[in-house]
Amino acid sequence: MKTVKSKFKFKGGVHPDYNKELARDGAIERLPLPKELAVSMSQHLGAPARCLVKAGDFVRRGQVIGEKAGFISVCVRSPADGKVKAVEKRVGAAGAMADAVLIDTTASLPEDAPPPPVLAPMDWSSATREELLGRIEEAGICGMGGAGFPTAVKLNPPPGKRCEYLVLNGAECEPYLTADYRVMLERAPRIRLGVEIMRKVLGLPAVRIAIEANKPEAIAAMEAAFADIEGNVEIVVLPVLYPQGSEKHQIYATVGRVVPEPPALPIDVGCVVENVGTVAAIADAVELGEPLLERVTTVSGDAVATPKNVLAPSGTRYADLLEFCGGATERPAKVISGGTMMGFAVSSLDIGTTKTTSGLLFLSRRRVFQYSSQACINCGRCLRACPMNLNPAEISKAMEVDDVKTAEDAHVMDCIECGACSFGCPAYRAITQFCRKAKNSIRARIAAERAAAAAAKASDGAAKKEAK
Amino acid sequence: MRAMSYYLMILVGAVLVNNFVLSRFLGCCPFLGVSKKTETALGMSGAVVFVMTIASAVTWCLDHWLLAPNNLGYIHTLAFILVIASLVQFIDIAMKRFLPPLHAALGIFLPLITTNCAVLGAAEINCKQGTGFFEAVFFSFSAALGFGFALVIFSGIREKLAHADPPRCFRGIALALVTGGLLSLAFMGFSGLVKLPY
Amino acid sequence: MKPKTAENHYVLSSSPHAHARSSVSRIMLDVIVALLPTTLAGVWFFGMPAVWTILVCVATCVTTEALCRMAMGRESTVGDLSAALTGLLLALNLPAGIPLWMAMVGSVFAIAVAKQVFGGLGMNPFNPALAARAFMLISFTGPMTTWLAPVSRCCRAQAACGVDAVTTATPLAFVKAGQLDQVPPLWNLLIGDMPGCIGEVSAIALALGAAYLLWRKVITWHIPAAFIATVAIYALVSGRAPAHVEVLTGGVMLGACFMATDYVTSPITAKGKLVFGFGCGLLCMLIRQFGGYPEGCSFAILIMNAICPLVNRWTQPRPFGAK
Amino acid sequence: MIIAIVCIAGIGLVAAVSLALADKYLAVKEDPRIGMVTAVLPGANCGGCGFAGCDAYARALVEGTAPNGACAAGGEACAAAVAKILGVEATATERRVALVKCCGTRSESIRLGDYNGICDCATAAATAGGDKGCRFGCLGYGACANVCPKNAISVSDGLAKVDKRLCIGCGKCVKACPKHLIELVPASATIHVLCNNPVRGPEVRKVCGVGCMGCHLCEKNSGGKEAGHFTFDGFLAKVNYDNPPTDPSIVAKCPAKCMAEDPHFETGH
Repeated sequence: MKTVKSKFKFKGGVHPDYNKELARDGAIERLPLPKELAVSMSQHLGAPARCLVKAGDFVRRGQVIGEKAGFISVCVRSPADGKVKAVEKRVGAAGAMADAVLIDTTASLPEDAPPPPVLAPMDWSSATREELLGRIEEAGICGMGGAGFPTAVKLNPPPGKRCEYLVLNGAECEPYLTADYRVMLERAPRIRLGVEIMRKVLGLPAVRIAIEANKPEAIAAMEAAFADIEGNVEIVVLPVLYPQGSEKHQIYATVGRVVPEPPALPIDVGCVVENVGTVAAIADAVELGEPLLERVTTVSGDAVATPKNVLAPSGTRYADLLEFCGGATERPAKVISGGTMMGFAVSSLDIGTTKTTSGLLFLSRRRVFQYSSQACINCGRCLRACPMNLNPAEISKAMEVDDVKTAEDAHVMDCIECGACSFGCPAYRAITQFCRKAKNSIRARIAAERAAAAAAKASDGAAKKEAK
Repeated sequence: MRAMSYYLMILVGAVLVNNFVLSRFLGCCPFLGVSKKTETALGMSGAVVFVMTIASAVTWCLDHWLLAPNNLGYIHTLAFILVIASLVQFIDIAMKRFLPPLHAALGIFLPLITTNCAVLGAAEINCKQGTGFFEAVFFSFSAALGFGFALVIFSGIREKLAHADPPRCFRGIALALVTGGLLSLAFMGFSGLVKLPY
Repeated sequence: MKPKTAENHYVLSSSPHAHARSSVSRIMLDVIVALLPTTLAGVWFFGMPAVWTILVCVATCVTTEALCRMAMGRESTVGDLSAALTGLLLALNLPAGIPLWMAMVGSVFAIAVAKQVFGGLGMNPFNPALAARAFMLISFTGPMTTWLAPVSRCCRAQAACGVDAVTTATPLAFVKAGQLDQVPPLWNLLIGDMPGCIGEVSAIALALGAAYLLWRKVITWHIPAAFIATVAIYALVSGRAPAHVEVLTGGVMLGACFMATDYVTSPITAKGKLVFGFGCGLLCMLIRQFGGYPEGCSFAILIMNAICPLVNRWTQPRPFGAK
Repeated sequence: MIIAIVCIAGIGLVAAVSLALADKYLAVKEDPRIGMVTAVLPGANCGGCGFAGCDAYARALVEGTAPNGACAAGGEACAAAVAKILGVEATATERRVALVKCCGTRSESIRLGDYNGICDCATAAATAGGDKGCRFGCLGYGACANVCPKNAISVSDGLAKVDKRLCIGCGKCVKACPKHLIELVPASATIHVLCNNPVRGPEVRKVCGVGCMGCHLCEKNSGGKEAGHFTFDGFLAKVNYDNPPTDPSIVAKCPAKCMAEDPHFETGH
């Protein structure tokens, strides 16, 4: 085990105001069980879970209330005992509609209610790889860094691909957020255990723990926890630069490998990147039999009375989190689920947290810039800031007149939507949003083409059948 | 060596100094019509280079072997138009057969070369200057290159302008004409670069 | 009736929710600040005529911009300072003794024809100030090539009293005529004690401004370096005149640091900027050596402005991870 | 003079013969109907149909990838001529026009927040689900208006409206709307339900003053269920456009005020 400085620096990147001091020093606090939970069926990337309960049902803590619906999907378990008040379509933080199960946790359970399901604690050193993967899957674990990719899928590389490096993402480059930082400080032994389990699952890859240089305490905590570990394990100290936490850039910064364009994945260059929080959750799921029902969320922002790092069950309504942190000191002008660079502005505090809600920010009017954008002056700041080395100016200009083809030719599909371009734009253009618009319309077009091809094939087949 | 520098002078003169579009204002129709996309502009440039070189060769022969010996110089414009028009039709048919993608890209603009004053202009200039065959063909080739050069540059600007937001009354051709004027202004900088009669 | 809004309504916008708080007007202000040294030098050397030219150009440009936006029914963009900057740049590219009405016509052309017709800042394919200069050079050839001799210290007082200034030829005209011995010594070229446009004479002041822009990260080194290096190397190879004469006269410094680096009309990529600078330098020297004009800097930049979209196209960056 | 005439005639003859040969031996076989269709189109190359010119539209028509009748310049006569060439009967189906099934203007519907971003419906909808309280209603950022080839759609007071007289029923707006609330309806239908929200009445009332609550009064007033003028999706009434209601008095009786008689501009008939 040694600590090294990152030898590879990617091009681009920006330095936003981090504002981490607001919540950095607050130890993780557990939220008392809220009266009502709004548990979304779409807490992860991929197909939303299929809801198994209906209004009036009683649910137990840990009970599966949404089953995995597809290969890229994870199950959803109830975070608490209670009665289902309703199952309804709700807008999630990211703006998409999904089924949400509203659970009244104050309802008293009937006497004949089944006992809560129990996952038996496992001895990871004697368990087989398949057993461990099965546990990770049934615990409902997905990436907790933000995207929410199902972890069991990620830890099970397709045949022919081998994981050579396990990269632990502790960069937490998003402003305001300190949840991962606190987990690294307070739960270092769990992370160590999780890493050992993942190494076993992945076939003993080398381990790189990536932490930005502005978190010396976290580096020290990880050094202490991993001091006596066997094998090729390094803590890589990354320069402070946004978006250091991006998967591709982290792989480059730690291992020096470059992930090719989509649809290539990190595993194509022999790497698996996992967030530190996810690793701790894996340890809990295997060793304690504790499914992923709660997570640490940073509640911060200048409109919050006492910013905190809160351990809250998923489905906790934003309003409850705000109340736990002393309420708002003034009317927040903007509420953001996630960090300021990639988080989602939300329209209501009734939305429930998910497995990927790393932060909840309440910003006052002073911290909110409302832009009226001007014409692009071609200054090239976005080009220099883009960590993917794209030409965001060109994309935004093209998308302003709905010229999707030009945007596609400018490789907009490589865009990671980190927001570095918009951050520095002197004309206050919504470049990232234009990129998102381009990506969405290209995805829609591809989906339509696929559907049309499938329909043509089907009708072709039907016609042939008829002919026969 | 001297011949080479002479031909270089012809080339520079026809491409930069007396550019057909930007200085002689010939061939404005395809210049405005086919300059919305650089790919199309490149195709059109290729077509013009091809047509102009062949047309000047044919018209030179026509002028020197048929018209001049019979003292028919006064009908050369008429004869040239006839020959050029049928030549372009022929190329149109052949291109449709052998290069369908290029034909599709040039679309309704290929027949424009039929009535393109640049082609006729090159033939006329050759006729008036009384140059030799190779000089005449090379001049036409250079002039067509100059036309293509201007067209490709202009198409680049127009692609950029497609993302601009001009006042409504200037959208489309009006803006293209203003841009062409400014481009012509910029090319004034080349004036005097070579001192040749044409 | 007022739109109804929910009780707790928040700002809904796409990420990022943070901004570096830079702005277009701040950038334009930086360029104007960077032009102050050479403006002051111009005023020092050419006296009151320079002051009037600058004031008229700036005022006309700003007024034209306001009127154009009004006519187009769009919000005024005078506040972004780009019109003021165009006016200043145009004035710095004019000889001090130019009749003021001509400066006015040029300013109107710069803003109305070269900029607002295209939709305003960001859309114009040609640098407005340079387009106006080329327009004036062709329309008013005589006044545009009549150069005031710098007011030497002893007769500065006289000039202020309205005594007719002396007209003379620029160093590049001497070079063109092969009279290298008439070119002022290096020191004069550096401080700007020579005939020429108001803003192009003082190399030291221009270098100071360029350094400020580089420090503020408003411009990158690519275009000025490529431009000046090409001019210098061409001068060394061709042997027409000493390299320092070619670089320090005829607006190369002003063009390389302030005109060619205009964001809107120069390539966006680093590679493209190098190509652009090289092209400007080469064309400038070709026009100087073979062309009809003694100096070719502004035409060279204008022509490269025209080619800029193609340069951009051919120098698209390769995405991180792309083959 | 004679020599000149002979000369020109000779040149013309040579050219004509070579062109004729070229046409015979080099010509590309293509569907002759393309030429015929091109001939009946106006030839103005206006691009109003959404294709690069009349030739391209003719090609698409023959290939069957373009709807007949998209040529506004040629009008119905042109469409009929095209239909004749292509062998299909001049379709007897009547003209369809787009209808925006929402009447929740800014003053009637609740806004959840201040949307600050690019003016595009799908993009706004992807930002926190859009700023409109009603998740089914028109966002008013004009995605439909942007794709309309005839400029028949205008957005005012946060609501898109279709000018029936200009609409050619091309259906581009239907595809562009992220809320799927634009429908092609017969141009002759005059009574419409302008709401797209299928949830329960009280929920609708929370977000919109003119949302359909599914009270079935329109059905009752138009002759009951048997008359079949309306269908219901959850708590949302839908006009059955195969059998549209004709009695304008039911409009005023709608308690939710989400019905309208020929809501957007006059018909132009």
